[in-house]
Amino acid sequence: MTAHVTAHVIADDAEALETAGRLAAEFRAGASERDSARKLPHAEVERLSASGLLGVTVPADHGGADIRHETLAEVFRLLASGDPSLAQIPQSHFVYVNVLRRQGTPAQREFFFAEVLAGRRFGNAQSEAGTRHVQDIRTRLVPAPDGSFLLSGVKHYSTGALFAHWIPVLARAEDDTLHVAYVPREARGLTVVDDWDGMGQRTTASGTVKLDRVEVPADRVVPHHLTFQGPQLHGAVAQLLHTAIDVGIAAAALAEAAEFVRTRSRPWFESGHESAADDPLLIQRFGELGVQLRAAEALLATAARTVDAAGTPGAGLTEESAAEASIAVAAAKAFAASAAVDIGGALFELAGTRSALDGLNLHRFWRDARTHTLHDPARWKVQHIGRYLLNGTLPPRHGLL
Amino acid sequence: MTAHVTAHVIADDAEALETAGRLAAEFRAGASERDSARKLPHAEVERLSASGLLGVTVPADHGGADIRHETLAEVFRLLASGDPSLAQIPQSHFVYVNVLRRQGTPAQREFFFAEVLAGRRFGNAQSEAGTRHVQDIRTRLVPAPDGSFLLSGVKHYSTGALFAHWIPVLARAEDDTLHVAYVPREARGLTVVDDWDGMGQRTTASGTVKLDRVEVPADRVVPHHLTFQGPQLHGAVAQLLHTAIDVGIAAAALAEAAEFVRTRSRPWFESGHESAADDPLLIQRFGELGVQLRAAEALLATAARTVDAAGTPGAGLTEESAAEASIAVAAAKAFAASAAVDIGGALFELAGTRSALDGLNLHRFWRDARTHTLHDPARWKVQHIGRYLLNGTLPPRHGLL
Amino acid sequence: MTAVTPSAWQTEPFPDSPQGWIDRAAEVAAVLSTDAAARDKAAATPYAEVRLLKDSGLVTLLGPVEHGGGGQNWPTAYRVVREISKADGSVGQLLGYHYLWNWAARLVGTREQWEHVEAEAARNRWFFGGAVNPRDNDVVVTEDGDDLVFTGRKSFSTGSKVSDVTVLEGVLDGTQTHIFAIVPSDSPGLTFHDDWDNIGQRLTESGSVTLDGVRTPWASAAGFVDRVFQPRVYNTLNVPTIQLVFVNLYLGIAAGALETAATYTRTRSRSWLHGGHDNAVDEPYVIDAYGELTSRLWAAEALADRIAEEGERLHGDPDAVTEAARGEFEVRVAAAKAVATEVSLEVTGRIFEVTGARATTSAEGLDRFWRNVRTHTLHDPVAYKRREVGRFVLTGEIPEPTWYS
Amino acid sequence: MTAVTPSAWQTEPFPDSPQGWIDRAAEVAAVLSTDAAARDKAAATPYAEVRLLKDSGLVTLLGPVEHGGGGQNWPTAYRVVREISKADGSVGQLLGYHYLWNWAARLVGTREQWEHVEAEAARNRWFFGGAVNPRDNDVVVTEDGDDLVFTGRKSFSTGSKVSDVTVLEGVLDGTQTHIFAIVPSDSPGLTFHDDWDNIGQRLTESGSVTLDGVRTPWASAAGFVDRVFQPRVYNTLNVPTIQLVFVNLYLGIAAGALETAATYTRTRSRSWLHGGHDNAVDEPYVIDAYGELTSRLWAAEALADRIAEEGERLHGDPDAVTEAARGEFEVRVAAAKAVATEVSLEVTGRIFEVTGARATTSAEGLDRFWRNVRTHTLHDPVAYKRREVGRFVLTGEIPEPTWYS
Repeated sequence: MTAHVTAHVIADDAEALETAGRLAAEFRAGASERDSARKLPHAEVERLSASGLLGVTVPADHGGADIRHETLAEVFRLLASGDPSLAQIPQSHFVYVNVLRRQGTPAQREFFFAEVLAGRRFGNAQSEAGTRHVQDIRTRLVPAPDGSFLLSGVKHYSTGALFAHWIPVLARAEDDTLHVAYVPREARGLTVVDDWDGMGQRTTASGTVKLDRVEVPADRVVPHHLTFQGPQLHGAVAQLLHTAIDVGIAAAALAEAAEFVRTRSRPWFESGHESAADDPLLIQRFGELGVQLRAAEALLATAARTVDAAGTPGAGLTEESAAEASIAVAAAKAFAASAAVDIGGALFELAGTRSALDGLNLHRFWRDARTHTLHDPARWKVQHIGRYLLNGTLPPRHGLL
Repeated sequence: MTAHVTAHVIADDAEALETAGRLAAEFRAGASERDSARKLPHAEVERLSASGLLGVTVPADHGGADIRHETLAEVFRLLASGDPSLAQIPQSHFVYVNVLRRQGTPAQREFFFAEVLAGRRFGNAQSEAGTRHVQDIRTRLVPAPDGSFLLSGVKHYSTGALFAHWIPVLARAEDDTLHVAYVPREARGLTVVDDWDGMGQRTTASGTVKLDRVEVPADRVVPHHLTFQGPQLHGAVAQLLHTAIDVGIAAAALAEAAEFVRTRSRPWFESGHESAADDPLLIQRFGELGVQLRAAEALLATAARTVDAAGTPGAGLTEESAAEASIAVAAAKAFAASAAVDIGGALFELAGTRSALDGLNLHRFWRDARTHTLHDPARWKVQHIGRYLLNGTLPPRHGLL
Repeated sequence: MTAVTPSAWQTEPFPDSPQGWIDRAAEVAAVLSTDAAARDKAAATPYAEVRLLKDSGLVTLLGPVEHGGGGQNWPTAYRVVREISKADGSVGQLLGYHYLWNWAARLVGTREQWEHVEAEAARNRWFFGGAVNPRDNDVVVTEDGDDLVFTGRKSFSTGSKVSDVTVLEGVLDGTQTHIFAIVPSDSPGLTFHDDWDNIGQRLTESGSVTLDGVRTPWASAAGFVDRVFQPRVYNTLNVPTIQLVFVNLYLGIAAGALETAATYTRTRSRSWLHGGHDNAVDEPYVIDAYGELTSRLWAAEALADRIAEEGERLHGDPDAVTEAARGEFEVRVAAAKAVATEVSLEVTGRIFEVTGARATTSAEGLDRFWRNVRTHTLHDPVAYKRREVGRFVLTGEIPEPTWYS
Repeated sequence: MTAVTPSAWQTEPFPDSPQGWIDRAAEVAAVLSTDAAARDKAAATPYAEVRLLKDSGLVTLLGPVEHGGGGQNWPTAYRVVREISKADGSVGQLLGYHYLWNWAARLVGTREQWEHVEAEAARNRWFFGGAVNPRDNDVVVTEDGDDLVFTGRKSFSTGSKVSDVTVLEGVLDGTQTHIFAIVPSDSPGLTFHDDWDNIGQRLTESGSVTLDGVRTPWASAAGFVDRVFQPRVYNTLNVPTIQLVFVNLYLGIAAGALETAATYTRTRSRSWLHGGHDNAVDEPYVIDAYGELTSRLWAAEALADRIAEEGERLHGDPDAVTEAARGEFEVRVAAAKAVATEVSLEVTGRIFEVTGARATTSAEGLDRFWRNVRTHTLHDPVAYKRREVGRFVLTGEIPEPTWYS
């Protein structure tokens, strides 16, 4: 099995926030260098494990802090404000903890939650290339005579897989239903290829996972499709964390711009001011972007609270409350995407000519935002919001809404 | 004195919300007709008084519900979604209740809070025309030998004055400091002229108040300038209520557009759909505007909570928490102003050619938004937000921030 | 119109250059602007306004010189529409539609027909109206010997009561064939209703029309030879030609709004308390807004003018117009429509931010610019214009000619 | 450059019309685009690229025909810059700046000087660079007999190592007088440093320059007669003339981004799961985005072209240029700059929304368009361009000529 990990166990929401704030500040220091050298954050991921942050959604009866979604979103926002790639790595970790919370057997829950509290990480192996669209999954779980399965397929954009102890693989059973097979990182027949070469989010190691007749015991397989047979928050939570990453990037970009203007920018000669920070046109632009950022933050927090208030499957969650949560998150994500890209780009017009030096690597915010906001198209979120608003149509149930 | 009024006394935040929701629905029915006929809402204002909503900020030790600002903002948002003019009428009422909360003597508080709980209304007489800018106030309190004052001046844009039992008049004392004189509506020498002719917010009766040597007893004068000698939320609360009105207009406009499209719009012949409500391009635009509206709503709620969390003067309010409250409100207001104007205008492109019929009066949302959002310039809010963000400059202390 | 005096232009010769005509239009606009807000409120039938257009010669701008016309081309006509629309969007629309209806003979008719119509129109200074709303399929044309008889209803028209002649459109009974014909506006059976009451373009007389057996000779049916229609690609240039009228209408209204607002800001706006500036014109954000809006408006104007020149190459040789050339022109006009719609709504909505709260008084009537643009831009949805452009650049597809593309 | 073969153009005659030159530029662009992303990454000194510009004749586009130049005017030059920038913003910038530096003799020099320079430049197919960053006031010019000696440093140049001649600028010691002179780029004392490493426009060789006693005859100081400068308003046309190069650079990059993205969407993007469409090109929102971006881009292009024509009227009669005419031209260019900056940032940023997540791979290099625009648009703040326009429409004030207005 994997190397021994020991992790602190976080007690509550407040400790989670405090920990995330502290880690974000640490991670911020090396983020630019890791990005420009495309240096994978192995040590930082270990710090994340050791801090206990990866265990905060384990249910209380299994010893976890079971923090609120509002807190979890803020944790992601903070981490992303320090290092957006690093913040994206555990996104699928939490998603696949959620899969176990919803569909895991008692034994599976007991086993995996202990793993998670010990600091072990889930990666992901979801996306497939060359298929018609993102939900066209062709990886198969083929039953073996002894009740176990053989798993074969190729997965792309597998964020976190390279750092993971367990790789949850999205696959179809014989009857075409979607399952998740939790496969150990070192399983025979499983290879992770570090071939992610995005222009942004460069150190997420969102590479390729190849599965060649990997043996999977039956008790490592979870019937994920059941999640979508009733009202669900699976998609809303997954997207909430993505939204938090975008908001974190936006905040970091604006803070960096302000720091640069205060300390390094020259005033424009026509401004009539001694310092760039006193130029009213520059201040005005900061104000405009500040409003945009605050709106993104307010939407994020509102969406998270809406998720918290929606109830849980079997305990208060209705078609309507689930739909409202999905739509609230979709609105926050669509807005945050624009804000992150806009602010990442506007940083330069604020900071001025000198900011375009490649060595300063100030374009990482825009590259990260532009790359991460394409995860799934904002235009389809807007379409679902429009249908809901105009016709009361509830959004479809899937992992992207 | 004024006609006898009896008002219900609202017990708590929940009752305030419930009452506002009910009244908004009632007021919505006649709003368009009142606007197009410029018919002043005398009966509706009386309903507002009778409902007890005007007393909800009276302190608990004087028998009021003392509701949170988050609730008060939602009350205004709800009322504005029914009738934006009607919602603006009590805005200064609450502002001048706040002046008494901050600077009233125990006797003044006892007297006026009882008036307010009985359903009596404060108007306003603040703004002066022809002066250099909005804070250049020239109306004077001239001391009389018996300790009382004589008040002379002309005030414009006096929203609510026509409906008021008491008119708080902003005036300078001999030493130039700002005071508020609470003058009975029927005081000798006081005239209210119904000369408001705005293109929007047409039934606010924001007319002219003429004061010609009006006698004011000393115990009707409150030293408002003291409010601005330390950290204050006076401006933030006043602006919060204006913000709520804009958000309410935006919500009403979008709801009206959806209703129109569902029930009256013809599909565009190229859309390939039987119903306008199925046109994906129309749905997309609804989605975009829905995101904008949700952002405005989230900013409003966040700003209100920031005001609630800032503390009160003498009890936790600091320069920093007051500034953060003012900035949060300013951001919400700047954003809401755009949202209200955008949605009020976009209603037509959503609803289509037939919506431009004058008789439908669908332009009232845009006219109301365009008029009300000019109350004080959003560009200066943005400038203060920029200064705060870039240089940490705290916003100035006055009634508009 | 409250203050029209007999026009000096009646005794003056016509301008002899495009710029001369644009200057003439500006003079007309100056007369119109003196009481534009009051006339908008009154929404009276614009008899005096049309008189002004006739006296100034603008109505015959496109007419043949030998019959008393101005002999100008479409690019100049568009500029004239823009100039008039700066002062009064309704009158700009009336004039622009007039140009199109006047030109309808050339778009659809035989040479004999359009030469006759244009000569008569120029000689008599006809003002053209139209009852051609194509989304109503409820005007039926029947044959009665050598006559055609139009019966039915159109829910929108333009010009109506102030016109001398009206272009009718209907479908020949039992066929899919559309027939256009020009009839005197006082023809028996033609009734204009007073039911145009919209929030903008209030003086355009765009109400409904009833056709109760309106009679016209078969020979006047545009483009028919021996009662058989002679189709040309050039027929379908009606849509981009009128859509470019719309573009110039919007841009004119926007330019008028910006000029009116600038005058207000210069002379009447107060500066804001924190500015440290004595006058609103010195506030950086006020200046910035004017700079931004002006820049966008200028770009839209440049595109409109360029596309007018592109269209002129088609109008100059009607028989040579190919489907491809027509399609590309339509796409270009669609792009101009998208840009003009956006910029005109933005300008007319944002001027208030730089004039201030006091400028919202009804007496000032500054909202008329927005109401005018908002009303006319609903003619057909701009999203479908963007679609034409998007499809063209993505796949090379040109729009199929319809009544709106 | 990885794949330049000896150009076929060396043996072909020059085009004989503006459109011919624009087509020639498109052919050059096609060569450049084959490996633009790879060359951007490598950021090598663009010797081969400049060779291509020379072989194709584009470098002598503005030169006198009698000395082997193309004899074209600025409107064509701007279009050529745009065409090249579609494929490669760096090469577009090099060429555009080259045109300006080549023209500098005419802007500032005496007739004898510019006739001489233009003849030599055309005959030798000189490629011009410049070391004229006016915000550095640290190049001092001293007199030494009949020579001038330039000493100091410029923090930005353009063209540098790939140029044949370089325009120097400095201040005459003890005076406020600026002196321009053209010197061979291999002049002793002139050192180009390899310190340009920006996120965009990576091949423009825009690094710093040291001038260590660079010597040139007094007689070559542009515009001086008997060592006294002969000022003309036309001198100050340098700013709007080069700013309009910038405008066309941005618009070219944006057009290239849009074309590249459209090809990607057409051939490689997947449609989204809910669309019910097999191909991304059929998704309404994808089509809408292309329609919107194209419309805005076309408007900006039309404005740029129109203003180039307005400028040509000034270039055509330099001695007649008044301060007012220069000022209005500058304001118009400022508006075009504001619009072009906005639209080019929007287009280059939004293309990803219609190509999809997979298009962010570094190998594709689609971000180069945004990086190029983002870098060059920082040359001077666009807010001050809007200010020029805003002041002009509000108060009629024209900008005082500076190095940036």
